[in-house]
Amino acid sequence: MDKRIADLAEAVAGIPDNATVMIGGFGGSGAPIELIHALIDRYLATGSPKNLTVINNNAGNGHVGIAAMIEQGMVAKMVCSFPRSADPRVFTEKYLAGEIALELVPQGTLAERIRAGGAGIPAFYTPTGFGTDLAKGKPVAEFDGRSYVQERWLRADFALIKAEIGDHLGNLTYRMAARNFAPLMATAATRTIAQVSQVVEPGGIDPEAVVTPGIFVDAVVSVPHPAQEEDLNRAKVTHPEVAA
Amino acid sequence: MDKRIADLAEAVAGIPDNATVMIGGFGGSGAPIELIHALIDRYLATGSPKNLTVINNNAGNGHVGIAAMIEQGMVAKMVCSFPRSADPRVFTEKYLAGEIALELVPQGTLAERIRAGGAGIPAFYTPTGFGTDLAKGKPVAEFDGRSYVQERWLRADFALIKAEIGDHLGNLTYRMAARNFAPLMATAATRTIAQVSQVVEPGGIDPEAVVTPGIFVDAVVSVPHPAQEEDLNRAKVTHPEVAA
Amino acid sequence: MTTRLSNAQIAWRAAQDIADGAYVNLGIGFPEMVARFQPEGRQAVFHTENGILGFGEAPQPGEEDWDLINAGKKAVTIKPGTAFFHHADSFAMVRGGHLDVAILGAYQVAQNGDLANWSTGPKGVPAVGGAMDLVHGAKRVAVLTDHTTKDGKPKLVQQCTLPLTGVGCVTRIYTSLAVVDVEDGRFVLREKLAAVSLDELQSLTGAPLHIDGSVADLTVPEV
Amino acid sequence: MTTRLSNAQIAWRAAQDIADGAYVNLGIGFPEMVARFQPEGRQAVFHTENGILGFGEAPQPGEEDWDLINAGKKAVTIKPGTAFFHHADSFAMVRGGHLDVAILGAYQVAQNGDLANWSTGPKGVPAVGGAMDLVHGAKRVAVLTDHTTKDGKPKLVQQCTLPLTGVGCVTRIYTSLAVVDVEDGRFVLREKLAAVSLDELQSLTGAPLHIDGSVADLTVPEV
Repeated sequence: MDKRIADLAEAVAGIPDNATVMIGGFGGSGAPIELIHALIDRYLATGSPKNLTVINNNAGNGHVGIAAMIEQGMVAKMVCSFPRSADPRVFTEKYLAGEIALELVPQGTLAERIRAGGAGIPAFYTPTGFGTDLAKGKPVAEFDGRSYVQERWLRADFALIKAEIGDHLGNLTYRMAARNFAPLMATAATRTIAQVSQVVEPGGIDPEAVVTPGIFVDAVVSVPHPAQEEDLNRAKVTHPEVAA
Repeated sequence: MDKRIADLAEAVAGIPDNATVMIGGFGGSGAPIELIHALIDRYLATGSPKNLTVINNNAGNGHVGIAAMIEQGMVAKMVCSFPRSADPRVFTEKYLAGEIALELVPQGTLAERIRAGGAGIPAFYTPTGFGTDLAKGKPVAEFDGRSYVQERWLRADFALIKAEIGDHLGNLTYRMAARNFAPLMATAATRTIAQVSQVVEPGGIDPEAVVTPGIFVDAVVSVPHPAQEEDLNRAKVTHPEVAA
Repeated sequence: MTTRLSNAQIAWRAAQDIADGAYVNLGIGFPEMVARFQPEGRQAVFHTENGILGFGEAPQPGEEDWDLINAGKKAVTIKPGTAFFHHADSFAMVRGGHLDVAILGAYQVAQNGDLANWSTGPKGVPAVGGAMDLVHGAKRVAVLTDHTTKDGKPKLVQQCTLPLTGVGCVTRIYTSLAVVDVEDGRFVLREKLAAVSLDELQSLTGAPLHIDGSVADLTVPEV
Repeated sequence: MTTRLSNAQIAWRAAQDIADGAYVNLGIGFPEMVARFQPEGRQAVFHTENGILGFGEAPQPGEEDWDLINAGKKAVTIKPGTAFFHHADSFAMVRGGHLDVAILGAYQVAQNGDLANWSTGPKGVPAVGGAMDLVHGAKRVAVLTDHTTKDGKPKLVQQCTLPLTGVGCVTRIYTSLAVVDVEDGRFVLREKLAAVSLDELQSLTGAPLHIDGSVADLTVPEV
């Protein structure tokens, strides 16, 4: 078994129109920029994939990563907790123009719904959001005298995540707070594609230190020196590059 | 902040009669033998704690650990998935005599109920057990055409767990499959007491390698060369030691 | 009585259906033998409920580390690519549909896929372990079993009379006489020992055996 | 108008109530200042939703590592005892009752503890982040806020008119004029600036301020 994929274009080649795609990251930390840009490049060359539903904590920053996907018109709907950033204009303009849908989910509920999707738990109860607009229309129930909202699992066709070290079997580690949603998304997608800064042979990761066991990962692509979204935005990079 | 406790007797001193106690371990792997035996010694000296509810995957093996607690009559009820072992006689005899209660829970549901307890999720739905005797009387619901059982969270007054390395702040690592239920139980108990093979200063555990963050741990006791339940049973050890 | 396959031979047959790289959970006891018979060039990744993925064979006697055990509490070993995790993550793998195959023993299997394998009734101490979780979530749930009970009663039945482990969960049954699929609420015979006639096999089976296409010979080497 | 406490002074006052070793989550923006004012000899452990416990101060400019940020996407540092974990574990800490204190900003707080701090209405792009989770689970949920809006309207009200973040969740409010507890569906005044009279404070508050025992002077140094 060897889950390595030779290049980024091949890694994202199977993502079709109308797919639901989880994308790791919290702001720029953990954002799989190279995978996202490979997907944008495919869209620019072929017109596909479009009409995507993207699940991420945020809704892009500047003109790279998820913001660039939105800017190109690939995204029909965002599922996120915080569609704001230092430069959220791309999402904001499309949203206010009614050109993109938004499902706003409290951050902990977003994380738990994704975990539930990966763990085979179709629904759970949480105190979060009870009595608020974000719980409207959802079943509520009382347990031990306290009220809770029923939330459903969240699953996706694909997950695009950024990890630090990956082995041939798909075992992964992460780097600091870049871990965030990635280990959850890896469990909740039909196909999980991980870009990793370093590929090692099986045994190259201490069995105690594996954060995402390989069973949750379908493809591993080596991206030795990944871009950091925050750095790109500070340098005013856009994707694709355009003349100023 | 320093969560170290000087000795085992002090670590278990606060556990009262009628408490619910989660005890880590799957069979002998991860069984906190020294903490359990300290609790038994306290009971033998003072008559307390008694009438305990114990949550563990199993119900003891031989005449050490949980089996010895049951043998001494400290345990009113076991919550477990598999009350069998190489030598389950202590539990079996009390159970068949009606002297101990049993709540039998499928293993994955047991794990998920404990996780839910620690994560503030009062109830969730699982496919496990649907249509079986173990789901009798529990609410069922259909999601996307499939039937599920509603299960409630499980929480405890105390958790007694065995870890490998612990720092002063309560951050913990485990050793191989001895990890099992301990990281979950640590989250679901009002007070979590960990015996560790090695104590290190804060910073002595790589932040990436922490399995149980210190927020879930209240007390850390050093037990440099912990006994392995399996070894004790193979050597026919009993606790307390009795003349053959 | 027709010569039947040994437990090892049933396990051998089941092993032939496991693809290279499949994630597999083997039930305690007899199903554990499946690991021994992986065909040349294929390597399954074995999962055990107590928190190990990709563990290796049993260690040499005397080399056991009792923190490194499988769900049957037998000592195993690590190999390159092993990962450890806690019980909630372990059963997320199980319930979440991440295992390709779970292989379990059975007291009874019904033609609709119901499985009874955890309790023979109200006597004694009940114990369920991970069986009720394992029958949900894995893409294929296979059963290994003698075709009949020791006293000759069918184990493949119209409806289970023993307490259920799971409803409609079994997809394939490897017995000492045949390979039977569960499809649309019926038993479909796929393979049988050449030495056993269809009539004889049906007489040892508690529900109709349907035939859908051809029935292959069940051929298994001495193992 | 009476001189009011600055945001930094409100944060200073809130910091005095945090015990040594407390686990604390500070909301994005103004509440983050609380970390600066930990009293001598006490050390709280700070949690950030994006998966860090026990992080340290901001790094020097130019030393930022953008994989090491807080929930406000500001760079932080590690220190001895830091731990990293994923988002589900992070919110297990939040919802599961493991935090001692969560400190947030507010648009409005009602006398029953209802909090509105995420939306000023249907215009623009809504964003909630972790606020709705943070208000449930922490043992104490404290709010830092100016006592009134910029145009002088009360922020402590009988009933919130803005969309709620949480129902009955706030336990203490630190304002630019006073410290107010929420108890049994009422505001209970604990401290006020000596320079502000009870009548004046009540006139700036949208619901009755009850007095239960004595009201201390709210004294805060220049910070």
